[in-house]
Amino acid sequence: MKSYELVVHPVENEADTRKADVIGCLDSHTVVGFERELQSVVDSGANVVILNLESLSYISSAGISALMGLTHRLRKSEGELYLLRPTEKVRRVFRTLGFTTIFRIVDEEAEVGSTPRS
Amino acid sequence: MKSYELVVHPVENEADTRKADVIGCLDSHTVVGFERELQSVVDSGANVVILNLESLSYISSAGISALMGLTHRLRKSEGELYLLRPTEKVRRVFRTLGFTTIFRIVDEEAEVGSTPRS
Amino acid sequence: MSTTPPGSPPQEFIDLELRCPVQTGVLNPLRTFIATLARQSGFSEEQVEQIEMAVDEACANVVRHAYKHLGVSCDLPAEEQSTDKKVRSSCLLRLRVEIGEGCLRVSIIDTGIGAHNKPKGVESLQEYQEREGRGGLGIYIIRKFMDEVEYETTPESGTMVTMTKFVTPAAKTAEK
Amino acid sequence: MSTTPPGSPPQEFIDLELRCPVQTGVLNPLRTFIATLARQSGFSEEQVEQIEMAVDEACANVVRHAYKHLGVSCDLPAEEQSTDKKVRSSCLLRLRVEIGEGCLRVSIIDTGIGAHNKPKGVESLQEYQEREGRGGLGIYIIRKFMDEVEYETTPESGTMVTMTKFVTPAAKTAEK
Ligand SMILES: Nc1ncnc2c1ncn2[C@@H]1O[C@H](COP(=O)(O)OP(=O)(O)O)[C@@H](O)[C@H]1O
Ligand SMILES: Nc1ncnc2c1ncn2[C@@H]1O[C@H](COP(=O)(O)OP(=O)(O)O)[C@@H](O)[C@H]1O
Repeated sequence: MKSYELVVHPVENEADTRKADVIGCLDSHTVVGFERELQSVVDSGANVVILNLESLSYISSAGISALMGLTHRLRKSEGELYLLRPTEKVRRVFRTLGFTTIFRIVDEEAEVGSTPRS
Repeated sequence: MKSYELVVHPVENEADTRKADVIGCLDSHTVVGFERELQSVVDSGANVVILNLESLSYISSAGISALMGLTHRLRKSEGELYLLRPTEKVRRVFRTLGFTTIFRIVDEEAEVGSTPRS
Repeated sequence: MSTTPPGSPPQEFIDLELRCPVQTGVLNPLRTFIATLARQSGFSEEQVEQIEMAVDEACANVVRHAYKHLGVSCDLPAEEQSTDKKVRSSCLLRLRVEIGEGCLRVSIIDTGIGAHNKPKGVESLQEYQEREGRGGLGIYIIRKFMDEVEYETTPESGTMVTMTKFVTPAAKTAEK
Repeated sequence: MSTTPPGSPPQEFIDLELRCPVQTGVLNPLRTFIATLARQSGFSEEQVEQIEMAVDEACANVVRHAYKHLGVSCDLPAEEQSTDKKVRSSCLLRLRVEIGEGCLRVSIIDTGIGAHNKPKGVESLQEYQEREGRGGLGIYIIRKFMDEVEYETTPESGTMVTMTKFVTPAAKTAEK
């Protein structure tokens, strides 16, 4: 069993939207691979990235920083990073630290593009 | 969160049958409490004991020995211990060590009393 | 403590120590270890998560920063990594855990650069955002999630951070 | 090893050590620690479970048997327990873990009664049943679940059991 995996979904209709599942733990051990794989997703022409966090069991400051970096890069080109359905544990970390006002956290894919920053 | 709990169900029709859920880990840390609680179940007049192992996440030799002890005690008075739906992990341990031929492991409560030793 | 299983011997004062090499691969095992200890010592699930994360951040800092000047850090590119086995095996991460009545204290100890590079986190999330990727979030998290945090550094003997959490810090939580 | 996440630095040889008090409360944290280490070192889930259980059995033996003659054992009734803090704190359980390419080796070390009470498990399940509750299952499990097991005892320095498991012991498994 791997302690981390990024499963990138095949591109469908919207050419500049990419979806991926983040599985396992995002810590200083796994973040290097995560950032590299994220970069290749962006390089493939993504402007809107949806990361499904349903199976993300742990995130450390290293993982949060990687998400912050991507958020900034995408916003520079009017894009956005959406975090889909984080677990209660990850949500609690975001909330306690104040990241719920920075990240776009959504519960349904349909909300993508229509969610005001909460 | 407790690392172990025994939840004894209220007695229904059959006066000499008792049912309980074993929750958590059965190891050298928790086995002392487990044996004491099992004893009071037997003392309450049980001849047939059904232990639901669906939520037993780990069992060590100490836990197995406790189950063996109870099996022997109940069989002396023509009774029986039934182990209901152990997880794949616990089942694998029983199987690899050879305990599947000693314990009565059942998947449905209806099988109680009718299962030949497999 | 409150969740000692009925019938098991009373939980005594626990004092244990762990010595690991400074590799990111030890972080996940260390997290599950400390989380299980905290959980069975009576902390709530949210508190367990906070202890887990604070300890992870401090350990990650040892792996990343403490021995970087010696060429031992996961942040260095391969060509800047020391290949000297003696150097690498002398770079240790030490964890000391003490658990008493309603209280857990963890010290994360290294013998690295210490006072030559005093640990400094951001004071607020705003400061973190302004820094734009230049770190500081780890120590912010440690201070936010633990009830008491103390950093000690000396030039010769590295860094030791000691963090304490209490089982029911009702006042503390409300205060934050 | 095979499951090192892509992009993270290559997993080096890991050599770590843990010192715990001899209390049953450390067993669960130790199990989760060793299981997480084994899992990310490439062992299958079934192998992880076997390592977890073998290590638990050896550690439980230290907590139960190694220091019983000194009044430090979870098997003793309260009135036979030593209350001497110096004695209790000198009773340690040491765990050493070495992980190399496709191989995990754990030593469980105590400074207890050692050769005065040589560890002996049953040879078969039948022997275990015939003994009717007089133990021997723990060491049977350790030998069954690990690929190599070695017990060393000396009168002065206690017991050390070293157990090794290989990631793909195809031959071994078939043999058993
Ligand atoms: N154990 C340590 N040894 C040396 N320097 C440290 C140690 N811990 C923290 N630091 C320093 O403190 C800074 C802030 O740490 P932290 O808040 O965790 O953020 P980050 O690690 O992302 O930079 C680090 O960049 C580093 O310079
Ligand atoms: N570390 C140890 N120190 C002293 N004696 C031990 C140790 N480990 C095992 N033993 C001895 O070996 C015996 C068999 O151990 P085991 O197979 O685990 O069964 P059990 O612990 O149930 O008796 C124990 O009863 C004990 O006498």
